[in-house]
Parts: sequence; structure tokens; C-alpha cells
Amino acid sequence: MAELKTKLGRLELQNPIVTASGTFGYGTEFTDFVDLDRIGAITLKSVTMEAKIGNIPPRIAETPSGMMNSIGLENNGIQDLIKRRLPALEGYKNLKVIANIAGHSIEENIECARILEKEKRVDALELNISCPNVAAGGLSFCFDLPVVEKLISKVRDEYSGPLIVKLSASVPDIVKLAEVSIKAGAEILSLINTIPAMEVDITSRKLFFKRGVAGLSGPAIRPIALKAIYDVASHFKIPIIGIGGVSSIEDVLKFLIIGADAVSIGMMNFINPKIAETLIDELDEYLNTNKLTLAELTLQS
Amino acid sequence: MAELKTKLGRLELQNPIVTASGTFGYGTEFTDFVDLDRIGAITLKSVTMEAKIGNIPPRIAETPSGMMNSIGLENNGIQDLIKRRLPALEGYKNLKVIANIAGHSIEENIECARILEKEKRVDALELNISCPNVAAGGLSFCFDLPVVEKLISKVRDEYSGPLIVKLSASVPDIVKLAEVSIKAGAEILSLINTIPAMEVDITSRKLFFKRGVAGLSGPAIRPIALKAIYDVASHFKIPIIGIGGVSSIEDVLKFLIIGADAVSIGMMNFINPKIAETLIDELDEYLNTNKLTLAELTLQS
Amino acid sequence: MSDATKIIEISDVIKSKQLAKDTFLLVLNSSHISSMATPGQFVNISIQTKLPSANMLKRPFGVHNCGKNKLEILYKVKGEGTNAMTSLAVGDKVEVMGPLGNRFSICKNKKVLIIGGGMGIAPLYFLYNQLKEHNDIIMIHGVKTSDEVIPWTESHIKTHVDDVEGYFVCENIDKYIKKEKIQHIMACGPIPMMKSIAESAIKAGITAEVSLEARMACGFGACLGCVINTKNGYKKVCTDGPVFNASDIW
Amino acid sequence: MSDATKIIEISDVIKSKQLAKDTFLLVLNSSHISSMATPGQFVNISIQTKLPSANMLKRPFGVHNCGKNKLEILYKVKGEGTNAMTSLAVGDKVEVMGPLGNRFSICKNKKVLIIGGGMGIAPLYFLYNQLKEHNDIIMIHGVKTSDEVIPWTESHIKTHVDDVEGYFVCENIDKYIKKEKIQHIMACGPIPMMKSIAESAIKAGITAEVSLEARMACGFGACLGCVINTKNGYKKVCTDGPVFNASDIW
Ligand SMILES: Cc1cc2nc3c(=O)[nH]c(=O)nc-3n(C[C@H](O)[C@H](O)[C@H](O)COP(=O)(O)OP(=O)(O)OC[C@H]3O[C@@H](n4cnc5c(N)ncnc54)[C@H](O)[C@@H]3O)c2cc1C
Ligand SMILES: Cc1cc2nc3c(=O)[nH]c(=O)nc-3n(C[C@H](O)[C@H](O)[C@H](O)COP(=O)(O)OP(=O)(O)OC[C@H]3O[C@@H](n4cnc5c(N)ncnc54)[C@H](O)[C@@H]3O)c2cc1C
Ligand SMILES: Cc1cc2nc3c(=O)[nH]c(=O)nc-3n(C[C@H](O)[C@H](O)[C@H](O)COP(=O)(O)O)c2cc1C
Ligand SMILES: Cc1cc2nc3c(=O)[nH]c(=O)nc-3n(C[C@H](O)[C@H](O)[C@H](O)COP(=O)(O)O)c2cc1C
Ligand code: FES
Ligand code: FES
Repeated sequence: MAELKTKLGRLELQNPIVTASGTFGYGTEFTDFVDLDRIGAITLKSVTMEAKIGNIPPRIAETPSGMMNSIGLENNGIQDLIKRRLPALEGYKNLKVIANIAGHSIEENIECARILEKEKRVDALELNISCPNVAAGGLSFCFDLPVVEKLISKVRDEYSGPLIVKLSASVPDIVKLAEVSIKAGAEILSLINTIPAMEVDITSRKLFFKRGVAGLSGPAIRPIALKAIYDVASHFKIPIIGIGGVSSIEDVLKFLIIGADAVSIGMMNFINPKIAETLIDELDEYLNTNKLTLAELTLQS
Repeated sequence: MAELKTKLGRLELQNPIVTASGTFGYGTEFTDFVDLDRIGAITLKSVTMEAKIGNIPPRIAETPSGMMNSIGLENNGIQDLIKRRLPALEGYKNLKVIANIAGHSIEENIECARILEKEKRVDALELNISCPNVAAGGLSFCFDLPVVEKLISKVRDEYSGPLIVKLSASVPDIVKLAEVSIKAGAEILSLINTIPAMEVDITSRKLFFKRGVAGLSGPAIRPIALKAIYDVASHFKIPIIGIGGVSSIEDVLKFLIIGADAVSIGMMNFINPKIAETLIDELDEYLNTNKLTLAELTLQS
Repeated sequence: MSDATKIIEISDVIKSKQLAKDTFLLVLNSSHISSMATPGQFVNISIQTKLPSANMLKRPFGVHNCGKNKLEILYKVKGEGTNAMTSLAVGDKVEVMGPLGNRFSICKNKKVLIIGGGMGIAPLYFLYNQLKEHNDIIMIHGVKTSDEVIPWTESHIKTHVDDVEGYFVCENIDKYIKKEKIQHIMACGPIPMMKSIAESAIKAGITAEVSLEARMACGFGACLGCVINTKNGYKKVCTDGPVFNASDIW
Repeated sequence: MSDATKIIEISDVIKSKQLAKDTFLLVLNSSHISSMATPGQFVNISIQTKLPSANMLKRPFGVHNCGKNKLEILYKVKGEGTNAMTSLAVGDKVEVMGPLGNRFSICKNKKVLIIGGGMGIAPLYFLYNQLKEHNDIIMIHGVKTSDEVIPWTESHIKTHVDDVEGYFVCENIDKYIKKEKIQHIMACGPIPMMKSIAESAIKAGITAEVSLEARMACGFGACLGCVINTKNGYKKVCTDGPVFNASDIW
């Protein structure tokens, strides 16, 4: 067995395989397929203070080697998360749970952080400032650096555990955004979120999604994610959770090599709900076979 | 036969199917496969004043439903274009030829425009300010709006024919960029160019491309292209050549519906060198079968 | 929500046969799913390809029939996924996830109308086989054109062909319910048809269950992609459905 | 650059057979390409899939042999494309573009060494068959491990197995050229091997032609993706090569 323990600052994972917010439900949906207690960390679906009904369907379209979604952060609100979702994860002692908050305003995110501060089953908080599927908050935060700064530092004040900030690659300058995030108190950066994109329904000659824009994810965007991770990792020492189209052990290695410290699986959980566990085994095997350590998976020049 | 004639401002095409710069060589490479004289327009590989050797190989990587390239604008210079390439296209009376210039400086682009102004076989000029594969010029232009403005207006002064400006979607604000381009004298906009992206070689643990960054294209990026076209088309009345992952008649229809006036084929020319001609036939058939005109292929609300 | 364990099974193709225009029957060898599935539930099929780069989402299909170690899917060719499925041949391996979603109710001693529009017939066949013993059932398969008629070997399915006999549902269902003294309807098919049936049922004061479709990414409640609007807000077709009480929706 | 017309042909698979570890022979029915191809040229094969969304680039392979209406490809499984090719069965259709690139020269009355490293042997087989009548040929197929040995039915190919007999090229080629009085070398294989052969040829004052590989997008000179560095700058492997005079490169 290779050593897979991974430290993302204060957040220690048994291995660097994570599942991405919105693609792994609340964990329990996957228990028929995987042993949750073997995964490094799962990231829960984004939560807001009040229940959110989400966007008008259709919410899903398939694209070449990818998919688009327009879920719109549907969730039952933070109290339901605390009462129903977190207790269901109590039994998994090795699994780290990352809660993801996506308030539409600075205030809402502060409130969420304050409430989750008290939850023992939350091992880290991910602040989602990059969702392209909502009218207020979400990706629009990323375009206003002073707001990003204020938002993160306020959330930082409320939450004492490891704070992850989730970035988008679809911003004017991701390095600048990362810099501001780090200065404001982000301890870990996760990237990338889905990419704003569009689809057309030929028969009706209308935009396929009611909101027009939806988020593109999956293997199609992997080369774009790799660049975003490289850009951030080559400028800052901050721990990075790499996300974007990971579908195989080769992809995991690419992400770790280019600068990610952990790798998060999104869309591929739908196509292969066992993938997280499989990738852990394959990473172990790769390191053993090639007599490498995780630390050696870095970019050579 | 449906009416396929397409007016892009002053540039009149026999049909709205175009081939994209760098993916169709100088046309003659494809004569074994297609009848050039049936295509709306071909866009020649980007040209510079002097010959350019291009980037160190490897220059090509395959990605899920797409490819990356790091050609680096290799070409034999503008005199070779005039002496060897343009004369070879003399015989095609129905085909429109778009020359694409990609000087590394404002001055070089001015010079290219001045020279091509005199070439009768050039029906329109495309100014490439969006190539991610070069150190000077290329995509870096797009990040400096005053330079974009100056560049386009200077080229506009030199070239009296239809002027196309080719944009990237990987910019802080594509609507703003389009606005500046139009104000400066662009008559037609073409979008999108390849998306900056990265690839890793697992065995050597190095970046796959020597320059690190390379351009992502193909069906993988189609949803991103559709959004970029929508963003521009919904703000301005300017004719648009839509580019990005077109691989089927459905894609052609999606691009035309969402706001493009012509559709340009890139990477798919490599996979199916007959594709331009096939798509013309299929578009004709679609319009006939559905009793629609090109003008009716617009977004319904 | 059904609590049966979902699994992913690698099945062999036992038979793949075209039954009508663009309509195929796929028979798979299956030990677990075939023994656990109930009528109305569905499975998620991985589109077979040797190319991992395709990365296609799984495709949902109702369970058309189950036998000992045997799972049947009846499907219509729509796009690239179902098109790829037509090239499946005996002995090929298929990844099947299931059983997913909820079943039609188990009713007894009732006069039941089972009505399927187009491929909506797929899950109803299984349903009929389970209910027939304890109920008096009328079963109708409505198709648009003659070339879609499936040559059922069972005599209990009446096929109604729109282009021959005129459009069936909207105009005739009210009369039909009265004339045949229908007490309960179980239906699957296009939304407008389901809605029309629901309205007829309400008018006649009887109950109806409908099986609905939505675009899905996961099939097991994780993506929130498959919602439909109900009187109680959005519900997930994959875990709250696909079978709904018509009165919860319209 | 060869001026023969390139075409895209839809071929039937006549035979698909594993010859050694990860090594397959694919025999295609072909009318045009088989009659036009010359030794050293290559074809571009579309990876067979029913799924258009895969959109994979064509894969280049040397022409291993040509007969009347018959085109042979010898290939090694490397990644997803070649892996998908192994499932091709008799009767399947394959899209083949060719012939592409340049040929080895036509030489006469010479003592020729034809040497292939690994899958580099593929195009050399065709070459041997064309040159053997008018030349005195020694043909060597170098492989790394015993399980890569191809059971050639022809006695003229000597197989050299590195893990049994020791690494061949670098140490022995100089001696070999002298001992056998080689006048010309034609080779195909990994770059380090080609380079070493080129150096030996130069040292011995004889000529050598090498066939090289590069990542390709188009295969016919349009993308400028396949360049290699030569003494005269970048050249395209697809149209300026794949066969180069060794002295133009090293
Ligand atoms: C619960 C459920 C049960 C179903 N049962 C059957 C059945 O028994 N027999 C049958 O023939 N069909 C059934 N369908 C519809 C079937 O899933 C689609 O026809 C199929 O997914 C189309 O795939 P494609 O690749 O051929 O089409 P494409 O149009 O190329 O598919 C593109 C994407 O859209 C999705 N999609 C397309 N049409 C539908 C649809 N009507 N519903 C949901 N998603 C769709 C696909 O899954 C895919 O993600 C069912 C759908 C659902 C939701
Ligand atoms: C002119 C030429 C002739 C060739 N002849 C033969 C032959 O006769 N027999 C044989 O077995 N192989 C031959 N090759 C190599 C063969 O093309 C590759 O092994 C094959 O493309 C790998 O595809 P894949 O999908 O299995 O591998 P992957 O690694 O999954 O391919 C990914 C991408 O890289 C490209 N690629 C991978 N390896 C190579 C390579 N060595 N050269 C060029 N592109 C590569 C693929 O085409 C594809 O675009 C030849 C290559 C060239 C350029
Ligand atoms: C259906 C779906 C729902 C998602 N919901 C969320 C969400 O609620 N919060 C969030 O931060 N990211 C969300 N994402 C983004 C993913 O976490 C991930 O960043 C993105 O999908 C890229 O990874 P992938 O390419 O592996 O899918 C969602 C993605 C998908 C596909
Ligand atoms: C190999 C290759 C070379 C290219 N060279 C150029 C170029 O010289 N000038 C240019 O403006 N665009 C160039 N492009 C970009 C294409 O014209 C097109 O904008 C892009 O590929 C997106 O279209 P696609 O997804 O259909 O390939 C090149 C693209 C490829 C794949
Ligand atoms: S399909 Fe994912 S929640 Fe229903
Ligand atoms: S492969 Fe395109 S130029 Fe050689």
C-alpha cells in the first residue's frame, strides 16, 4: 500500500480523491455503489439558508464528452442539511465531509458559515462563488474582486475550520482572483466550477435551457481545468483541489502533476458511481508499480 | 434547391458554409476530397509578413471530443501566399477566399493588409487577434482594448474590402471586445478561436506542449462557442461567422439559430475532409424538408 | 422511494430483435436486477462503446419484462445512444444499473385500463403480466402510424393506430371509461397524452397513475436534474417517480 | 510529395488476427488504395464507433502489404484507438484514407539492409516484397521481448530479440554493415534507433532512408501538426515524409 494521506493545510484526507459538490448528492445516494468510508472527502451539494426550488426544467443536456446542467442550486435549506443529511454521515469515521455554501448574498453566506461552524460532522467549508446557474450571487461574485475579498474575509471570521473557496475559470483573470481569495483568508482553493455555455433546441428553435446559460462539465473541459490549476499553482503555494472532467487514473495523475493536491470527481460519478473508489485503488497501484510517492507527482521542467 | 445565398455585409457567399483558418490549409490540400467551388468560403491559414517556423513539436494532442494544437502560426510568409497559394485558387469562380492575417504587431498587420488590398483573389480579410499559440500578438491583443481599437482601425484604413475580426471567447468580456471591434471598423466578426488549455505527459511528468499552453478546439468546445455567439449576436447587428466544434448539420442549425450568419468548420475537416460539402447538401435538404428559409433560422422566444 | 438495493450488473445480450419501425427488443441475461425489479421501475444502460472518450450518460429504459435471469428492454431509436444499441449482438456485454425508481401500485379486483402511447407501452407489459391474475384489465397500445405496430404475440394488447383509426386519446377516453366501467388507469406515454388521461380520470372520479420521463444524469437521486413540476413542487422523476399519481401532477 | 490521388475508401474487414503480444494484423478489402499504394506510404484509419460524439482523429498506419483488392495493416495496441480496432471483425466496415505520404526509394542491384524496430517492421514488409527481385536484401526485425516475436511465415525475416540476444542496434550495426557489405539501409522504428542507424550509415559512408512518426491531425499536409526538425527546418512527416533521407535529418 502506497501512502495516500494528503494534507490540504489543516484538512487531512486519507487519500486525495474527493467528490465534487452537486455531483454526489449528500453521499447516501451512493452507498449502494461505493464504500463512503474509503473516500478522501465528499463535498455536499451547495446549501443555502432557505430551501431553494432551483431552475425550471429541462436541467440536463448531454454534449460531446460532457454535459450541461442548470440545476440552480436546488436544496432543502441548511436546517434540513443539519437535521437529515449530516446525521446520515455520522458512521463514516475515515471520510471527511466538506459542506458547500452558496448564499446569494454576503450576508447569507455569513449566516450559513456561522451555523455550520457548530456542526462537528462538517470537516471543512467550501464557499461556492462560481455557480453559473443562478441570477444572484454565484459566478457574478467572481467578477467583483472587492466583493470577493469582503465575502471571504467575513466568512473567514465566522468559520474557524478549513476554508475552501471554489473558483471558476471563466473569469477575467484567475490568478488575480486567486490572489484576492488567498489574501482574504481562503486556505484551500478548489477549481474549476462548470463553464458557462449554451445549447439550442433545433425543433423549437429556442434556447434549450430556460435561463439560456447552463454550466458545462465533464471530460470535454479537462484541458481548460488543467490550465486553470496550472495558472494558480504556479503562482501560489496554497493547497488546490483540482476539478474538471476527471474520468480515469491518467487524469488523476495529470491533475496531481500539474499542481493539484487533491482531485475531485464531478460528472463522472453519474456515469460510473463507483469511480471514486476505483481511482483510489488505481492511484495506489500506480504509485506502487512506479515506485513513486504522492509528493513526487510534480511537474518536471 | 433551397436558397443558400448568404450576405455577410458586403461579402456575399453562395452558401453559409465556411472553413476555418488553419484547418483547411490553402484549400488545395483538400481538392482530392471536396469540390472547392461548392464551398461558401475558405479561410486560409494565418499569414505573417515573413515566414514563421512555428512552435517546437509536439504540436497536436487529442482530447475527449476535441484536440489541442500548438502550431504557432507556421507559414511561409505573405509573398509565398501571393505567389504560390492565391494563384492556385484562381480557377474557383464561386468560392470566396478569406485571407487571415496574424502579425505580431500593429505594424505587421498594417503591412499585411496593405499588401493583400491589391490581391484580387482575396475576397475578404480576417484579422486574427485571438491565437493562443504565439508569444507576441495573437490572443494578447484581445486583452488590451485600446490596442484592439487601434489595430482594427489602422487595418481598416489599409484594406477596403470586407474586414472580418476573429475573436476569442477566453477574454474578460466578449461583448465589450465586440463593441470595440465594431466601433473600430470590423464589418464581420468571426468567433471563436481555440481556447487556451493545457495537457500533461504522465510518463515524463512534463507539460505536453513546450509552450505549456495550446489551443483547444473541436466538438468539446461547441457549447462555449454557442454562448459566445449568442452574447455577441444578442447585442449587435453585425454579421457573425460562427466557429467552434461544428460536426453535423444539427450543429450548423444550432449556430445559425443562435445568431451566426455563416458557420465555419475547423477541426472536423481533419476527421472528415469532405464535411464542408456534405453540410451544404444537408442544409439544403433540411431547409427543403422543413420548408424553411435561412432567414427563418432565428432564435424564437 | 424504493429501498431495494440498486446494483450495476454486467449482462450478456441474449437477444436483440427489431419488432417494428425503429423499435427493438433487447433481452439481457440478469440475475440480480431481474429478480428485484417491479413493474414501472427502470434501468440505466451504459451505451456500449470501446471508446472511453465518448463518456456518455447512461440511458434510462423501463423494465419491459422480467423472467428468471432475464431482463427485457423495449426501445425506440431516437438518437446516438439508442442508435448505438441497435448494433448490440448476442454475447455482447452491457452494463445495466437498476432497479431504479418507483413501481406502479399493486391493485386488486379492479377494472383497470392500462394504456401506453408509443414506447410508453414498454413498462406496461411487465405491469400487465403482474396484475392480470387479480384484475380485469383492458390494455391499449396507441401508435401514430401503422409501421409502428408491434406484432404482439399476446392477444390481450389492443393496438390503436392513429393514422388508420383516428387519434384515440383525447376524444375517446371519457366515453371509454364510462362504457367499460374503468376504476383505475395506469398509463405511460407522451406528456400531452398523460395530461389528457389525468383530466379524464379526474372528470370520471377515478384514480390514475402515470409514468413520466425527464432528462436524467444519474438516475438515482443525486443530480437533481430530472425534476418535474407537481402540485407539491418539483419532484425527481428518478426517485420520486417515474410513476406518479396523476392527481399529484395535474 | 506524391501526386497520386488520395481517396477515402469504405473497406470491409477480411481478416483480423492477433500475431503476437498486442500485435494485430488487419486485412481490408480495398480497390483503389491497394492499387495505388507504394512501400513507405501510410493510410489513415477512422476508429470505428457508432458514436459520432467520439470524434476521434484518424490514426495513421503504414501499409504493411498490398495485394489485389487487399490492403494489410500491422499494428500494435497502444491506446484507445488501436484498442478499439482489435474488436473489428470480419465484415465490419472501416473508413480508410490513402495512400498518404512518400515512399521508400526504388533501388536496384544493391546490398540492402532493411531493419525494423518493433512495429517499425510494418511498412518494411511491403518494401521487401517490392525490392527483393532486384536487390540482395538482409531484413531484420528487432523486438524487445520474446512475446513480441511475430511468427513470420517467410524465412527472409530474421528476428532479433533483445531480451534473449542482447540489444542489437547501437553495438552491432557498424560491424554488420562492414561484414555484410551493406550499401543502403532502409529503416523504420523508434527515433533513438533511427538516429543510431543514421550515424552508423554516415560513418560507413553509405546512404540510409528512415521512416518517422509524429502526432498527426490531418495526414495530408493541412494542419502543420506533424513537423519534425530537419537540417532544412521543420518538415511535415505526412507529406514530406514519412520516409526521409537520414542525412537530411541527422
Ligand atoms: C424513466 C424513463 C424510462 C424510459 N423508458 C423507455 C423505454 O422503456 N423505452 C424507450 O424507448 N425509451 C424510454 N425512455 C426514453 C429513453 O431514455 C430515451 O429515448 C433515450 O435516452 C434516448 O437516447 P438517445 O441517445 O438515443 O437520444 P439522444 O436524443 O441522442 O439523447 C441525448 C440525451 O438526451 C436524453 N434523452 C433523450 N430523450 C429522452 C427522453 N425522452 N427522456 C429522457 N431523456 C432523454 C438522453 O438520455 C441523452 O442524455 C425512458 C426515459 C425515462 C426517463
Ligand atoms: C506515418 C505513421 C505510420 C505509422 N504506422 C504504424 C503501423 O504501421 N503500425 C502501428 O502499430 N503503428 C503505426 N504508427 C503509430 C500509430 O499511429 C499509433 O500507435 C496510433 O495512432 C496510436 O493510437 P491509439 O489511439 O491507440 O493511442 P493513443 O495514445 O490513445 O492516441 C492518442 C493520440 O496520439 C496519437 N499517437 C499516439 N501514438 C502515436 C505515434 N507513435 N505516432 C503518431 N501519433 C501517435 C494518436 O494518433 C492519437 O491522436 C504510425 C504512425 C505514423 C505517424
Ligand atoms: C449536475 C451538477 C450539479 C452541480 N452542482 C454544484 C453545486 O451545487 N455547487 C458547486 O459548487 N458545484 C456544482 N457543480 C459543479 C461541480 O462540482 C464541478 O465543479 C464541475 O462539474 C466540474 O467537474 P466535472 O467536469 O468533473 O463535472 C455541479 C455540477 C453538475 C454536473
Ligand atoms: C490545427 C489548427 C490550426 C489553427 N490555426 C489557426 C490559424 O492559423 N489562424 C486562426 O485564426 N485560427 C486557427 N485555428 C483555429 C480555428 O480556425 C478555429 O477557430 C478553432 O479551431 C475552433 O473551431 P473548431 O472547434 O471547429 O476546430 C486553428 C485550429 C486548429 C485546430
Ligand atoms: S436523474 Fe439525477 S436526480 Fe434524477
Ligand atoms: S498531419 Fe496535418 S500536416 Fe501533417
